[in-house]
Amino acid sequence: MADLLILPVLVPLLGGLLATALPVRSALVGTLAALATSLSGLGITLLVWLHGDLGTVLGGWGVPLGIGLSADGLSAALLAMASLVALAISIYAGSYFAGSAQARHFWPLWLLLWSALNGVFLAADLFNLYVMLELLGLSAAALGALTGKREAIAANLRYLLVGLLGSLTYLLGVALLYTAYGTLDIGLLGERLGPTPIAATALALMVSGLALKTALFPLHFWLPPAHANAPAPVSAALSALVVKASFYLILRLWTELFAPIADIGAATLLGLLGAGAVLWGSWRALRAQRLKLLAAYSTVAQIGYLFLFFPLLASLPPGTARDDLFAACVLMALTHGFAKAGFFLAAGLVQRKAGHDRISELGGVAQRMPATTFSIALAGSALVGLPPSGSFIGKWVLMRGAFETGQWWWLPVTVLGTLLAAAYVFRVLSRAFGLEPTPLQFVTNARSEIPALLLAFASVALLGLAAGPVWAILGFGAAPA
Amino acid sequence: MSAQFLYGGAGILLFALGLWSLLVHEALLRKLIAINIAGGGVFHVFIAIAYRGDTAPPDPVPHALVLTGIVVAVSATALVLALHRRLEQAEESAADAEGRSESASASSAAPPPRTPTERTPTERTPTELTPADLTPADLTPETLHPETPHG
Amino acid sequence: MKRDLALLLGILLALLAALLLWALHATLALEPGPRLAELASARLEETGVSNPVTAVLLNYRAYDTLLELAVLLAALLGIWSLGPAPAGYQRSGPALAALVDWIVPLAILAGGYLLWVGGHAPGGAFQAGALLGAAGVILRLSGEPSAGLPGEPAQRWLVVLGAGVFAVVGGGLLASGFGFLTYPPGQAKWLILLIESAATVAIGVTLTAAYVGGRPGSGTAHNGTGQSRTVQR
Amino acid sequence: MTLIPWLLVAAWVWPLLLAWPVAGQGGSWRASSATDGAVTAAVPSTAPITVPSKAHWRGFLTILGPLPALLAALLLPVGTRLELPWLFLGTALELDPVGQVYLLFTAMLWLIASVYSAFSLRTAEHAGRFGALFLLAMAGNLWLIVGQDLFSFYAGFAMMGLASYGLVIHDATPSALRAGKVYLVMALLGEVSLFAALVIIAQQTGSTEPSPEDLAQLTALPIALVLLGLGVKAGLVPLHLWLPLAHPAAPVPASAVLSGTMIKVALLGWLRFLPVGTQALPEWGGLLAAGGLLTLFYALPVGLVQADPKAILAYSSVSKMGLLMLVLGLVLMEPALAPVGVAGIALYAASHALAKGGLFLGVGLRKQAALRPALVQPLVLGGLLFLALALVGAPFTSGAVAKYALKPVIEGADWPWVAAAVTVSTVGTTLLMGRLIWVSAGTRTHSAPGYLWPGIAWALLIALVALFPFVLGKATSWTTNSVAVPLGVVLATLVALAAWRNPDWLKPLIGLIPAGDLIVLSRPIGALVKAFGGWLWRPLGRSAARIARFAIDRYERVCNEPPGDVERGLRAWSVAGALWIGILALLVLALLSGEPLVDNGEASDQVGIQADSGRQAEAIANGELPPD
Repeated sequence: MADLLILPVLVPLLGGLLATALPVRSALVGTLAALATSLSGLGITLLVWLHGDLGTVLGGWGVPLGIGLSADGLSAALLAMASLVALAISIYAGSYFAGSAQARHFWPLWLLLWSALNGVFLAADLFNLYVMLELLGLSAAALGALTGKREAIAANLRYLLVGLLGSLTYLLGVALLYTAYGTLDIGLLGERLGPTPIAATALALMVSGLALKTALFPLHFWLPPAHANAPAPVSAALSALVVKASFYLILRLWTELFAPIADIGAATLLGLLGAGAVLWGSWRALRAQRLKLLAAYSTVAQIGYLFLFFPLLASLPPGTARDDLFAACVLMALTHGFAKAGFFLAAGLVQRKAGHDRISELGGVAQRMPATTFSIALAGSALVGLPPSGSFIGKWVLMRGAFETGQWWWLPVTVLGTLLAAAYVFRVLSRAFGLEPTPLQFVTNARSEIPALLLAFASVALLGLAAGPVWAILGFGAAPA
Repeated sequence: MSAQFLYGGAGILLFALGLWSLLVHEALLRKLIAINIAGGGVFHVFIAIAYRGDTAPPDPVPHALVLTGIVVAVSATALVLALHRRLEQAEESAADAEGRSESASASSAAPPPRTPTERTPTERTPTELTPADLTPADLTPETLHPETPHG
Repeated sequence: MKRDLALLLGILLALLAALLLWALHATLALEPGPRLAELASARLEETGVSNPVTAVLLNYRAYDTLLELAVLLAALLGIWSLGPAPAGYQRSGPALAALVDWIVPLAILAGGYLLWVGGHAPGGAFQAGALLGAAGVILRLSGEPSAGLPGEPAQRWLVVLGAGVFAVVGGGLLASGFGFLTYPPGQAKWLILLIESAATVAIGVTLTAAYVGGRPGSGTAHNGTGQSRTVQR
Repeated sequence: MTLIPWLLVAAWVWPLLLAWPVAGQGGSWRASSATDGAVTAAVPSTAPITVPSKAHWRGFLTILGPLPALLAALLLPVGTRLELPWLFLGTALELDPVGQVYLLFTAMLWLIASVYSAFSLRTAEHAGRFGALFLLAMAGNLWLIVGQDLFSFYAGFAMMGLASYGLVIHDATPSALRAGKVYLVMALLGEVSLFAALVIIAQQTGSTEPSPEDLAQLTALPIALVLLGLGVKAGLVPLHLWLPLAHPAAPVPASAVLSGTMIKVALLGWLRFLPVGTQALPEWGGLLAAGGLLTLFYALPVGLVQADPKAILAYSSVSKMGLLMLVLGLVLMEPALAPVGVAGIALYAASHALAKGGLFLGVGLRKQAALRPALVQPLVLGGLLFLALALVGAPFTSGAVAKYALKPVIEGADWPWVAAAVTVSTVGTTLLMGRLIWVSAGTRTHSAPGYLWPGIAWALLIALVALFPFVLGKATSWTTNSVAVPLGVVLATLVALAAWRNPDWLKPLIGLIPAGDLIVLSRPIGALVKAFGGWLWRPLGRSAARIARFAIDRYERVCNEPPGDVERGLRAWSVAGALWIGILALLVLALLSGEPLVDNGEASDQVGIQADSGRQAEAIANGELPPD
């Protein structure tokens, strides 16, 4: 059963190869492969849900020699989110790129990216993670430059170099760990790792490399241009999924592998950077004149919220309170994945229809696309953290944790970030209240509007109303009272 | 032991020097070479830790990791170079377009005849840039005009 | 301002380097404990190859190698997505052409040798593929616009060959109950050789295509300055 | 039978479900103008934009929205409870006594407003959008009443508040947009304070469904935040600024529910999240009572000089909320009054909601109902007069019964003069309602079709209000206010007579204080201060003006100009690189210097590398060898 862990990596890889070899049929091959990948990812989630953590070592060599794959609750939760979001993006892309020469380039790269994404979530080997991160970074940069526009190419060139720098730094940390502990397997390393200076140096190298890749303030400089200038499905994938991969790794390293040395001071540093991200990202989003740029800066802010959890996690002993915080952090990451993907997909439709995405001139277009506007409203309310979205619960637990640990100073940051987020979301939404005509149908183009709508809906209703399963799959008994 | 440290230490120095060059120099080719040097430094460290003393055979695992790492670095370098060339083309054609519009506005004379060799790749393949991509959004002041990595 | 920043960066990096040197020194100063080396050589006989590095690359950590082929492919796909290949170089003169005629087959031959020798001595698919790629580069430099590569459909199949055979073998083993990339004893050697051969071709083609630097396609390689030089060798 | 409690879910889920088809009704808009055609031609659209000839049947689905809630309020016994542990992080729905009263009047008013909106707006622009937002606000309003936990309350509150934003700006006129802006800013501030308050309450009581006993341990911060957060919704002066702007700006049915039910929610929240009846809070209670008194007496004169009947009604709502806040403040000061006080507040809220909702709808009918048959408009005016009397609490009306219920609190308070003040306020309210009738009588009607059913529904509401005292009140309560109201009526009549004889007499007063009083007033006050300041301290004034000009300049620039590319510097590699390496260095320092705080079992025992390599060897030798 654990052998099946390879499928979410193998299926999109094979699909990508086939789509490369058959460029004329790439859309068909790609859609089918997307469906199969999504099913395999959800299947693994189901297995973890039913049977608990899964683990296998490829090649039949056992742990120190072979490369391990493992899926625990954290992996499964992110895998499920990626499966659903990426499937929606794939369906949308089928219509977005229809009849365009870009389709044959999009599909193989997109499937390779998806393969790498699943690979990151399932990997149990530090060097394998490096290869996965590089595959992710390369395919993401290539996809981001797909429009061929000058801004897009310049932005993605920078993104590629930043990504390389981040991976190299991470790799140097791996080298130090291998020197000291003689293994690359995360589980085995966890048993051997102690609070030594070498481990501390390695952690700092790995986390700072990954922070560069996950665009933590003030290292976010590459993100807005790269995400705002990519084609809409790619923007959605970059913002919703790709930055989550490196964040996932930071979370895993910080809270599991390096738990013995990840102390409160360093965690507070990460929290401060997160606070900077929340305020600066939200402010820039408020000032943005373009819809996609607004969404990109909002990603910077939302990544910041995730890092606010680190100092709280570091100052709580293992127990229910800490579990709640951890689950809330994951829940916020998942919610942001759904919401931001929905937002970007909808923004792409608006841009297509209007021929531009200047917020001040979007009124009429928003009126003519009710379903898309509604998607933006739903996704926007999830970004603000309005109930019943998942980020509402995330912020609730975050604020409660800040009070419980006496670190009340994260409270004003959260409140101010929420107000700014409401301001930038309503700034977009108020454009939709004109007196321009509306079409008779709610949905005007099902294949591209429905995926966006479903993603936005999931971020608001699915994750918020039923947050219990997130707690359950992470292995935490009950939701917080 | 000391040879091992010498070799690995040299790797770390290469890493730091590569970083410095990457961050300080503006030209993209320099940056690319710099990041390859930094990567080489990391690979040095791996090679150094594979050393098992004069008698024992070296650890094959770091060697294999370095081989993998080199292929990854080659791939990334190739992609960076291709992106860079494409960027230069895009800028050339942008400059061309500017020049053309200027000459057109300066005099009503027909633009100078262009030989086939002068054609830019963008013109060769109109399918590459669809009208949907060339939105007016590019022309707003708000559009990010990110610094190109080499200037 | 810029100079100040460069100075600041220099100081920071010097401190970082000092810290890393200290960390490395502290690590190396320890008793070298048993590492993967012993384990890897202890089980070398089961891997089907006798070169430990090849054993790691294609058996112990074959998964990494598969993904590395995917990385190579992703880079090439990215390059292809940026547009057609630029025109080639000027046709070489007779002396260089003669040299090329002589070197390219030799490189291919040497590649084949490296592939075979990889099973028990330094060598293997990557080295062999690199030589094939070098042959392609030489062809391109000598004025052959397509660098000796076939047309687009065949080229697409060739570049996915390596990762494709690798993944299909892995998936087949998984389907037949052995587990992904778990070679059955006895067949390891031949499966590895199969994968390596496919990978060699794919790497060679991919590197050459990446050097050509753009999407292959009818006529695109012959425009511009290359128009008068479409004569095939 | 076990299905019955699910009515509590249906009460708010059903309107949510209806929102989807209602949103799709598309509405009706006039034939496309030339510019529309040009736009459509320029942007090839697959969506057929057609003009529906008549109202779509889906628009009438709105009427079905409040039915489950009404059934729940009428059928379910008090104490019916439904636990939904999977919802959010565990929620519970329950019909408590106060909740039942709230649910009843809320559902009734929403029902009648739905009938009004479905018929009157069916051919209006964007009826679908209005209908969907109307249902969303309805769902939120009903949800927070049946939900007993903090999550449900906040979720319903936010849903209601933000959907109402769309209702307020529905007409998209400049004044509506301005009202919407003010409303949104204040609503968001209120919501954020409420959110913070609820988080702290959950943390301090350790429960998401805190009992009054749990709440007794609250510190000052959550109490202040709850008062602040809900004070915006309640219209507590000076947090009332949005109310007289937003209520008149919204379409008639939306104003009716905004003023009738939505602002009452603040009282429900205070009853649930303040330690009512368990702990004496003299300071907070006194503060709330004083705020209530201020609100009560501030809104009356400002309302009297309004020209728009809806603005008059909005100020009357502010004033009445002031009365309820006064009562709640008195209850907080003296917990012994809680049982009777809470019941009184609920009853008064119900009576006011029905009367005020009816008045808003009546004003709408007055403006738009058909003139034929000739009897209709006099009937409407008569209905308005009756509702106005009910609102002021004339004897034998619902208002009198409700006022009687508050009497024990007002008379039992520590402050003996409160009773007198309330009586004075009743006289003032009577005058205000007199002004409303006066203005309404003079309203010019623009008849529009489709007001037959709204009129019938409105008549039904009046019947409900008329029956109210005889169903719910004892005979002794019928004669409350038998002095104050007649006095007010006499005064109002005198003023009216004088104004009738000499129309110019009161003219200067009308419109003296525009709706949105403080916001608008602050401008002349600012000018005044500036003039005096300049005269008194000229140099100081000049520099102050300069600072003000600078600030205004900056503000304008922030709001209107596209931002410069301030991140350009950050994108320079050397800057970004220096920051990155700086962070890396700080991280290393923090990690090297810090003591691990989390004791994670064996992993954190201070083994050195030596010991560790030994253990590693052991691990490889024993357990970790691959299985054969």
